[in-house]
Amino acid sequence: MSTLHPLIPMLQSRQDEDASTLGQKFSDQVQRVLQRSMQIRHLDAGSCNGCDWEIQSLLCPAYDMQRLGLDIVASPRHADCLLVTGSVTRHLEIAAIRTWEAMPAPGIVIAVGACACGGGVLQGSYCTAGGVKNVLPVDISIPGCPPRPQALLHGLMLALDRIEQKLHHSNHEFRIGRSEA
Amino acid sequence: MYDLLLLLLQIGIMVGIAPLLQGLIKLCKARLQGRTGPPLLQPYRDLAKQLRRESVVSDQASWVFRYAPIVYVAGLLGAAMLVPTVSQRSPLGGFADAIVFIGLLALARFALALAALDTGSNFGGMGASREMTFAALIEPAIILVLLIAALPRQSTNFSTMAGETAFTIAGLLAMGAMAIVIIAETGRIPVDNPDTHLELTMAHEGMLLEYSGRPLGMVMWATQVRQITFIALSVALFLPWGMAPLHDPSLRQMVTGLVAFLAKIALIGVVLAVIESSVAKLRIFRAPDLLGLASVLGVLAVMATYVVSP
Amino acid sequence: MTDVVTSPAVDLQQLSGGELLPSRVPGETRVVVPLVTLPRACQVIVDGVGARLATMVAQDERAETGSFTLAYTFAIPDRRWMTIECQVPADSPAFPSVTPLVPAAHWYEREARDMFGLEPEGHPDLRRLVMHDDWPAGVFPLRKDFDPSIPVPRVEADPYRFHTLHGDGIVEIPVGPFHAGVIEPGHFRFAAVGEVVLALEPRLFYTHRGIEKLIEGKSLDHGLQIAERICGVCSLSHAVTYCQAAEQILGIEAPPRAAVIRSIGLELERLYNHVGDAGNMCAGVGFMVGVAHGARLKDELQRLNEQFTGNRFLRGLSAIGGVRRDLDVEFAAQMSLELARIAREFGELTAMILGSETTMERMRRTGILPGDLARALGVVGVGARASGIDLDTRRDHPYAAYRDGETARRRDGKTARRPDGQNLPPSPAVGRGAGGEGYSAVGRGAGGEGHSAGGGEGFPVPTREEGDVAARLLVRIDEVAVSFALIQALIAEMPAGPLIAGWTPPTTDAAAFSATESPRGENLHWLRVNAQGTIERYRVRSASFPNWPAVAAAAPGNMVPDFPLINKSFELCYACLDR
Amino acid sequence: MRVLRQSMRGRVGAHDYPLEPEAAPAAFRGQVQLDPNRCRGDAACARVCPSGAITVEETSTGWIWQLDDSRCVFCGLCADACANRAVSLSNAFELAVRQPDDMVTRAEFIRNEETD
Repeated sequence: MSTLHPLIPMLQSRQDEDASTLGQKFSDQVQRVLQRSMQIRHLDAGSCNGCDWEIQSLLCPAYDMQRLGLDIVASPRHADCLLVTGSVTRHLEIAAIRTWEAMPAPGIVIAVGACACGGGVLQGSYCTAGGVKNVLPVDISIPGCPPRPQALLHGLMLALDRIEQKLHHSNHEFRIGRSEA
Repeated sequence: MYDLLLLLLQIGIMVGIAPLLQGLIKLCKARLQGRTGPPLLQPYRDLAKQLRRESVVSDQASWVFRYAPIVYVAGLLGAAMLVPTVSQRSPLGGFADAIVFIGLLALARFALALAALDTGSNFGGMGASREMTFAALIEPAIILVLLIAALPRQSTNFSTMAGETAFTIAGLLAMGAMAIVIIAETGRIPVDNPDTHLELTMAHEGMLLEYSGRPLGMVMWATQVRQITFIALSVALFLPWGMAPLHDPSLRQMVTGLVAFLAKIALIGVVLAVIESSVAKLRIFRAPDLLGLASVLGVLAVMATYVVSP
Repeated sequence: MTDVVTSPAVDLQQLSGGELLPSRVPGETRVVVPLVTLPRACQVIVDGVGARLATMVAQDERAETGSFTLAYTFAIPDRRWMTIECQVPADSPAFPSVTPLVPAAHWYEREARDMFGLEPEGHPDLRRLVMHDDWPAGVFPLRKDFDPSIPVPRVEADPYRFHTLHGDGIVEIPVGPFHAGVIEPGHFRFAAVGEVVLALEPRLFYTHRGIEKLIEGKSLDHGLQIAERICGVCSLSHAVTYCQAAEQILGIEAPPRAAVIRSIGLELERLYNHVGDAGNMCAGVGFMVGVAHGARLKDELQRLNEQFTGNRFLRGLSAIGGVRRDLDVEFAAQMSLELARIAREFGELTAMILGSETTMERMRRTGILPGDLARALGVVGVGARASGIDLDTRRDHPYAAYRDGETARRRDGKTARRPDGQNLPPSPAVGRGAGGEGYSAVGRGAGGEGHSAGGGEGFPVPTREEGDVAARLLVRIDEVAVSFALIQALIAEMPAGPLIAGWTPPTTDAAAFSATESPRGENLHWLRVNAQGTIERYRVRSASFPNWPAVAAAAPGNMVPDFPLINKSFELCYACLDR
Repeated sequence: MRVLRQSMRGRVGAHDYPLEPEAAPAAFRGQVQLDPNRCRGDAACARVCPSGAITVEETSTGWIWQLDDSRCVFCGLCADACANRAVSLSNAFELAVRQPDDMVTRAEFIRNEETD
């Protein structure tokens, strides 16, 4: 494997190693990430629905995110990960925060698409927060307008690694939270 | 001693294999949709992860919400211990019979429905109401099916019921009823859709929406145990081949029984996946027709028992 | 009626005493009427001519004329447009509501009230529509004196009052704004007895991003980038509509090759939407195999989009004056083959769906939208065509390559022929009967009665009478067949020539609008540019705007768990609506 | 049953990404890239950018060209606007990052009177 696989930088391999060790390391690390499970809750915080369609595409036979241990779930209570699209509109800001609060720790937030990452073309609108980072703590950003499904998978592999790190530091206590928004 | 070993084996099978069966069904469904599908062991990973996570409890919820999963899990585990699997002997057959089995299932269901109502969430209430409606219709069918099995030996003890039903008219009718019972009790299409993301259409899933973390993991696991329990029950009653005998089985017989059992539940799992992939979900008002059919088949089976072999 | 149809402008002028204004839009008649006669004038057009309210544009012209302007634009059946304008004085911002006489004006007037502070007197429902409760009173974002850079505080206000029903056994079910699946946000309030829906009230505009304000003061090119991102799945429709409106202002026209490429793109957009929707409707009934294959074919179409334009949603194809990407011969041939294969597989998929008796049983007689109700609400697109309303912007107000009368003839000559000379598989709805009662093959044929003019003559517009979920599925399936054939015909005879017409930013104040048929129905953009060459006012009326009230109207009488199916059968965008 | 057989046969669309690398099509509009040898710092790209993702800042010795992927909408107007063809859109799509700062690409230019 002479070319660097794009996943390598994300998995924080060191660049000074030679290609063959990197190739070996890559397959080990992807395998490690693959032995995981992540439940995803999608949150449309005011997107143009392009990103949402691409997320929906991940369920189709061509990408089939279930094969990677990922699945979309119906409730933030079940989710490890909030997949937020859109720049967070004024009317959805409070609901988005409530959804985040309804999620058990450790949870991560992924901003999907240009609007969610930095506001996209909506710079300066009176009705948006200009990106998810202004409302929720973002762990992973996936740029793109919209990101193609492969780019989403790339970001989700990153997230799989992140959730494992967070799980190491979690406790199992009960927490009283609001009922879902 | 033998009973204790059997019980340990039973716990291992029911609790240990339940996620695997779930994984198998999911994988089959994915393959039938042309997808690669989740790995066979994925349900274990999902459970392991949920059990490591924090649990958030709604500020609307009372103690019912917190303790219901314990009742649910205990009820279903108890029921699971009653069904003969590897041998014809029911591991807890000395303590309880088919009537207790039905009672435990009803208790578990009641606990979860109560918890779903407790949170005050709409979908929980809606799911609970649907689940209880289905339950009211399907429980008579379960009772009738067990009755058919109990009649020949005049005993409701699972140890004596297993392997008694042959291919008589009554047996076939009861088998039909049991097939519908399995579909309904495992929450599968055409009665319920376990994979739906549409909260308005949910029944069983709707009740779980508010749970998170460890209790969610427990409830999900218990639901998988419920699934394997019903499949094991149908295997014990209608496909008893290969089961180790009631008394003093040899090791060889036990191994045969284990292999046969695993093969049979895998087969039923695949059949379930095929059924689920080939039909659409019924309208919510049509589902009772199907569930009613199960009871009718059960009644016919009881009648046939007396008419054909008085 | 016929007199009015032949000369609506003259008649209306007589009826309303209005004054005719010039227009840049082909086929548009603009009439200015006094404020008091506005409702009556609108009613005359709707009742007398059978016109459909296409859009309503409010403008803040206080700086120039000292008043607000309201313009109601109607689509009239002889394929022309009629606009009724009136001035609302700045010191008393109120106007007589048209809604009591023309129900389709309901949401437009509420929106004008929220965005401009124009009070529709006599309107039956004066709750907030676009801006939600925590938006302060007296702040109107589309007025020229509103500064979007100053953050608007949230205020405490009475929560939105839903028009719920009360009574024994009636349960109120609130759903949303966030939903469990991968769906856009919107709130639905059901009143139900047991599982039966008595009433449904949607509360939308959660994804309101303030695009109409945002685009003001931007250059035309910059505006296109924003217009293209109003909605993901109608990206190209929005882009082309915007470009056409801008081209009318600039007085230019896209070259023939660009027009054909735009049409190919628009049909590709329709294809991936309709193919995906046909599968997605199966999700509403839990027929997962159908869902998976619909999604797979949709993805293959989107991959084709990506190879063609560099974006899976066809973004960046259209530009003002033409297109930015060429369709070379080699790729066109490859696309043609791919499409033929996808068409064949889609045929298999639809055969699978229509052959699944449990699926069709769920769809038949579910979510019926009666034709007269659809007409009263001004419904467009698939929802209208499935309820027996024969309308399609591609035929009624032809644009791009549809304008070319040749297209239809070319299409007829070549229809349903694959490059290898074999006939395309007939649309599965044809000849199947889809289970018998009431479903007679491809609805009414092309044309319909009473249409004589226009270049798109003979353009096939599949319609159905039943108005239920199944009818909307079947209309989609028929339209997919038309689109496949149309793309093949367009590829086969692509004119040579330039891709884009040159232009310079406008130096005079001018306004125009344009309409296209997006996958969801008629999409209408109204654009005004000022003398500095920047955008003065932009009004987007997407297909979802008039169709959303129809979803609420189709739900009562059905069961709660059937609502996702009904909603999916209309397949409306929240993003398009909320802007 | 026939339907299901058909369905299983249809497993042709499956792709193995991310287990195997998969390149985007040639036409794909991915991450903006800058050819530093061609950039003259005229900021045409920054002026047309609809989301303000590209900025060009004049310094005393030259200019700083900066791209923020978090804002970029991949429209390609910058590439069209650049008279020197210094800006182009690559095929790179794997842009997900953990730190927002990683989305920013910065290039500092020192004006060279001889080549200008």
